[in-house]
Amino acid sequence: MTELIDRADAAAETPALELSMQQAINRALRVLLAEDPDVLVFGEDVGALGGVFRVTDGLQKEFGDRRVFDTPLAESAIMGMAVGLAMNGWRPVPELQFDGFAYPAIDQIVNQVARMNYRTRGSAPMPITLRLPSFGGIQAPEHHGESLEAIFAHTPGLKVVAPSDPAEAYSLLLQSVRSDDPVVYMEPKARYWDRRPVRLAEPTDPIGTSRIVRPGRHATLIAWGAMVHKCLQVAELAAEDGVELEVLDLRWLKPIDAAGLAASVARTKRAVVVHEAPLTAGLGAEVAALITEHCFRDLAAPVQRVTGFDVPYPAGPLEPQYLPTIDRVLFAVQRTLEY
Amino acid sequence: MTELIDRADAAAETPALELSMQQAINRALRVLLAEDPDVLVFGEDVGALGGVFRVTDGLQKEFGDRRVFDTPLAESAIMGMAVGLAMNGWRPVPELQFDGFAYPAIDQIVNQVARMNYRTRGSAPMPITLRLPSFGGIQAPEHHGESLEAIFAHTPGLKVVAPSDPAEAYSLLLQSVRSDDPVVYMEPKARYWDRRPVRLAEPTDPIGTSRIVRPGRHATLIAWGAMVHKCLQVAELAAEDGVELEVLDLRWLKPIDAAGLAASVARTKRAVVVHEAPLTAGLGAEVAALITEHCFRDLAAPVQRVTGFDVPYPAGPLEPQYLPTIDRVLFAVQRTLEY
Amino acid sequence: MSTHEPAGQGTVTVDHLPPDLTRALYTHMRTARDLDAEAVALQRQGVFPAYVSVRGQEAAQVASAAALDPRRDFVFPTYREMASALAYGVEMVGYMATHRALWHGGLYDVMESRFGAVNAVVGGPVPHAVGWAVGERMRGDDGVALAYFGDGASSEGDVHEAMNFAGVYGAPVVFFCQNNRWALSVPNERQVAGGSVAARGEGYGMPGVVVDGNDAAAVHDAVTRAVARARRGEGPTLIEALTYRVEPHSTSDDTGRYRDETEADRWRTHRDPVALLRAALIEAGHADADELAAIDAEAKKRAEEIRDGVSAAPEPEGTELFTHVFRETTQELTRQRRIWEEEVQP
Amino acid sequence: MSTHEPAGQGTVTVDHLPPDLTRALYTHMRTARDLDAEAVALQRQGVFPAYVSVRGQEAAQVASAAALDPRRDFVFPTYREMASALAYGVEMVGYMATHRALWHGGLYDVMESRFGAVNAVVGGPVPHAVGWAVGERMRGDDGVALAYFGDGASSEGDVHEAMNFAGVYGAPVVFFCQNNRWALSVPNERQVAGGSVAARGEGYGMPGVVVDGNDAAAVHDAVTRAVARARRGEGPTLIEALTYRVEPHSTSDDTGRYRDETEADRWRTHRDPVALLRAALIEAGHADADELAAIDAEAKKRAEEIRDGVSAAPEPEGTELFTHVFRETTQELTRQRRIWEEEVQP
Ligand SMILES: Cc1ncc(C[n+]2csc(CCOP(=O)(O)OP(=O)(O)O)c2C)c(N)n1
Ligand SMILES: Cc1ncc(C[n+]2csc(CCOP(=O)(O)OP(=O)(O)O)c2C)c(N)n1
Ligand SMILES: [Mg+2]
Ligand SMILES: [Mg+2]
Repeated sequence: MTELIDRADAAAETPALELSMQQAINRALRVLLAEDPDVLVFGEDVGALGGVFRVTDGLQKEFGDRRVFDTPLAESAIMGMAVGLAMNGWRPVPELQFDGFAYPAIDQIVNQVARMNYRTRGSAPMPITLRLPSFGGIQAPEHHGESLEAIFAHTPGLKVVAPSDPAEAYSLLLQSVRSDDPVVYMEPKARYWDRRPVRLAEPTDPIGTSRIVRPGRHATLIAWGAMVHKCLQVAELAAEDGVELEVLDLRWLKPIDAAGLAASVARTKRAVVVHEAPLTAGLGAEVAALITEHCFRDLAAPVQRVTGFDVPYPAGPLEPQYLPTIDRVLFAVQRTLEY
Repeated sequence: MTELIDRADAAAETPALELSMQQAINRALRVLLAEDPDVLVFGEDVGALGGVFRVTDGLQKEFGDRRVFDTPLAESAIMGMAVGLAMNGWRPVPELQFDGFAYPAIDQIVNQVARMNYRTRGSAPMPITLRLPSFGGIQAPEHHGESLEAIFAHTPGLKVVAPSDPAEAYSLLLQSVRSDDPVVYMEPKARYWDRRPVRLAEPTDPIGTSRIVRPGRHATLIAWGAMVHKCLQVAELAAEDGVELEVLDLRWLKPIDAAGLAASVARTKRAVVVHEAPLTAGLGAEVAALITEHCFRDLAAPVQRVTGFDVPYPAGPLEPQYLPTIDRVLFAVQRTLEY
Repeated sequence: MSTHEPAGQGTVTVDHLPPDLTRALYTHMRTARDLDAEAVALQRQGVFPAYVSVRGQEAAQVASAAALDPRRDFVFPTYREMASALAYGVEMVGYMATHRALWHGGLYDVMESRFGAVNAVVGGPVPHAVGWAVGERMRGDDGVALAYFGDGASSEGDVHEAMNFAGVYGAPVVFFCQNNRWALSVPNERQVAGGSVAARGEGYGMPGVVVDGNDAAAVHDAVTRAVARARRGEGPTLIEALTYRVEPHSTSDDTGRYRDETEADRWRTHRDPVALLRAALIEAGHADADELAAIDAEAKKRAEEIRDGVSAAPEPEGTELFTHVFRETTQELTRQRRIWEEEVQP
Repeated sequence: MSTHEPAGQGTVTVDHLPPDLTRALYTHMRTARDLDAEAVALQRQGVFPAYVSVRGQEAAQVASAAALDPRRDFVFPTYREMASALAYGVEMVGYMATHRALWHGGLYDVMESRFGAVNAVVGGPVPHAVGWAVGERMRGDDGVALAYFGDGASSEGDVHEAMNFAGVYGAPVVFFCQNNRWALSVPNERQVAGGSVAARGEGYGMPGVVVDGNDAAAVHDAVTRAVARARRGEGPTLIEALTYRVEPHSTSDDTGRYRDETEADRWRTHRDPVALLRAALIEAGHADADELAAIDAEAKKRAEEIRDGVSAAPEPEGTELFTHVFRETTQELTRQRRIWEEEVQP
């Protein structure tokens, strides 16, 4: 408890810095490695290279190649190794290099990581945080732009989070790694390099809370990861026409903040959920269902979903046509306002 | 075309038989192997053993061990091999032994099978039908009672189907295997052994259509696989109290029959979707979202979801407490009627 | 490595082993044999929904587990390691609970037992052993992880990835393959390309050792050497214990569909590991008929006690559906638990 | 197999090969080298978002592809087989389109080319080759599948599963590993337990062959033998071509963070496969300076044409988002396409 207070004090003193999300995550990893000798960072190319996005830059140098180390190229074994390390008392923070390469590890994640606590009735510790560079928007090769949140959120035993800006990335990672449950921490690649003044702070909100990043009263835009930024752009534009959009950053994709969603939509009566993943069975369906369950009588229109299309993630020139655009969100806002 | 008519004629002559679903699937496989020399059936123990559920019983004897063969124990390679066979002109019908062991093959399914047609702009044929014994209800060991439909339905490039009775199982399998697109065919294990008089028939309804298995007017129950049978039981009970429930067998889980759902709920004004998979981000969310989008003004209550809980699939004595019960569906019906 | 016939062929000698160790091995094997028979009976009575027999593999399991130190090592089992669990000192009513389907992973305390949960994913737990072992050395401790897997499991990608990791990190792991010649209905000939799991070791730069899996002494020797090597920091070893699944894959299986039982009969008659060890004990003068009769009686009693214990064990509370999902539960799960209380609770 | 130094060490001889074959190999390698340089330049100009160089691996790629018969064999590439594609006869503007990110798999016709789509999943396409090969024999045809993969890919479970399947089925596959010593930032020493990919072959009962990957003639010989063996129905072969990734992993990579360039420089200077083959051609009297100058000029021209072609290629229509998802499209997809038309269409 005193330790917690110390931490909070330390955080309060942190001055505002000009930082990208990639740097903020790097700082969070440094704090975690420093505060807890059981934290281990590993994955493909996270050592000397510092990760393909440089998120683990300098960590091996600072903490040694025992705490921060490269693995051979095998995603399933990376997660399987994490399970064994956890059972031997470590706090593993594995990275899988890209979203699309989490698929080879899905068996270990779903059948092992997510249910080891359950299977052992709470005996085996499983405080694993999987860092997964996620989502699209960087015109990358195939399998480098995937959004797996629906799969993870559907998996009992996992918690899932996707930060939307550097300060959030920092405190949510601290919270994820310190949690004794397995967390999938999805990093929005498209936001890695965007620098902004941030005040790094200890986590204060409990796991599973959303946050309002812009208040409004005509409709609620719900998003996570890079789409939060897009929704803020939409809200900015809509404001010019006198439409005041509330933007809710869901951030925890499991557990989902049903109460937070309900509170916002109860006020605005209208909701648009925006995500990059394909429409069908995407997490937007869950968000829409939750809102409808909680706000049925308040809702003036069905929850609108603006998402990626039900097509494989496309290459370069088609990417901006696949991802939700500002126009598409605006059309959806219009649809809900005029319903 | 004449071939199609011949087929239909042959089917019309089929007399009603007392058959289980497991036998009906076996017959469909026989028809497929006989009609198309490119059809191959393979997987773990599908040969001499005839599969752990005897679904492939006798096929190797009848068609030889070239057309029906065992593989080594490696799910990813089974699906990977299917891709290569398809590219060499075959029509692969692989089996993965159990739902929970599809996870090791998810990478091949999602990253390869589902997008090879897309990746090659229609050049590489990929007419693979994955047969997957699925869902729970048989008090089996861990990983033998999973419901992966949300993952498959979320994957662009896959079609997904789950039959609910022997006649359906027969015609839907013919349709799946004859389709030139990859299909995941999910067999409800709990219904394998239930024998009933069935008339085996050629498929008539297009891919992506649902069917009303019991008409009613007070609310629509929506289900697939073994839950259709449960919903029919519920409807039977509710009828005793004068509540007439419509039961809709969704069967195609991708593409989903939005029009069929909307038509039913537009009449009944109320809907309850029932599935075995955990609640959060389950396919019930998609069904609820679709219904709400299409029937917003008609709906008298939010779509109710009765599903497995957000917990790992449990062992024996807890299984009936995990799966949707008749009581839980009845409570949901009551909630929607009294909303 | 090229021959795949079990070494030894009939002669099992325990002359070189301490008498009390050999008696202990025999005691565990005898108990496992009796408990196995009790379990098959419980399945027939409908107490167990299904059961996977370890009959014929008692030497491979007991002697490998007995070569470990349960205070510092850690075992990663599959679904067929009842005899290993017994020899390793796992609380057996809790272990057998998995077969009564009371709890998938079993009801023993995994961390206290240092014996992983029953794991039904073929190949899945093998990388866990490597992770555990890497973590062990990282801390400077000298425990060794032993991963059990079958001949069928050797085909899975996870087993390859695990061995490669272990080789790269020089992790203190013993990969212990019980090659019982069958993976459900598929024999080695159509499962293991090249015919030898042990031969794969070389490709990972680790020793690949073939041992007669029905010779308890030989298994114990091989595992003892591999454990010592790993403890010294010299890295992993792959051991392939050649044995035979004399029973069906599980009580739901029907071997008549895919194999001729003459081979199984030969193993039952000539290579029964319990009988072989018993003879070797007498031969070595490590026990006489009276002592063995006493051990047999004791084993029978213990097996019956475990049988009675697991038969009488209470079914889990429905609330357990919700209590172990997370260490820090969620509001949503609490809400779902409330639904369960209101609409399901028996 | 224990030595992992490339065989040959400096001497490349083509005396034993037909002169026209060696000239063809040189032509392809030279063209690939020039096209590679053009591609790097296009990336610097922003035409390509990124590019993965094949520089230094031209012998391994060209000579392996040239040992196949593009009318009956089938190649399963990764993302780094530009020189193979060229030698195999793939339509190269369509191939290079993948690097301009016009279409992930490239724009050539995969089935017509008998050269699989560019595949970014490390290890993922290797089982496809096995499936193709199993299907080929099942039909009684004599085509051979060749799967390319890297040293890093050898760690993936899929590669193991594929080799085991190939061994069990005796499938006509050539597993061709280009060991370029690096998997992004990770060197062989921390990637390949035991140090040799080829050594794994034995564990699957197939020949494991190490070859100097920068010696076009040696590669061609090895693949020719493996293909002949496969065609004769004698099963798969694993070939490990030792080479070196002299360039960064991709244009986004920064080797300064993880390796000393002296080693790369040694390979660039002393083991350049194009220079080695050129010298060997002259040495063998298979071409003189004038002929080589003509080939070089022709190669340069061809590379420029491909460069110009890919630079000028039209961007895909947005409708293509929807047209290739299924062969039989769905109403839902048609609906989404309508949304795209109304709300997105540029
Ligand atoms: C990943 C996975 N695939 C399939 C199965 C189904 N299955 C259970 S046991 C078994 C055979 C295992 O053979 P082996 O590894 O030799 O072990 P044994 O049963 O002989 O002890 C199969 C196919 C499974 N449990 N896990
Ligand atoms: C399954 C998978 N995991 C990770 C990656 C990211 N990645 C791309 S290339 C690469 C290194 C591959 O090394 P190697 O197999 O040796 O091939 P090389 O690049 O040297 O040709 C990595 C880690 C990927 N593409 N696929
Ligand atoms: Mg076996
Ligand atoms: Mg490499």
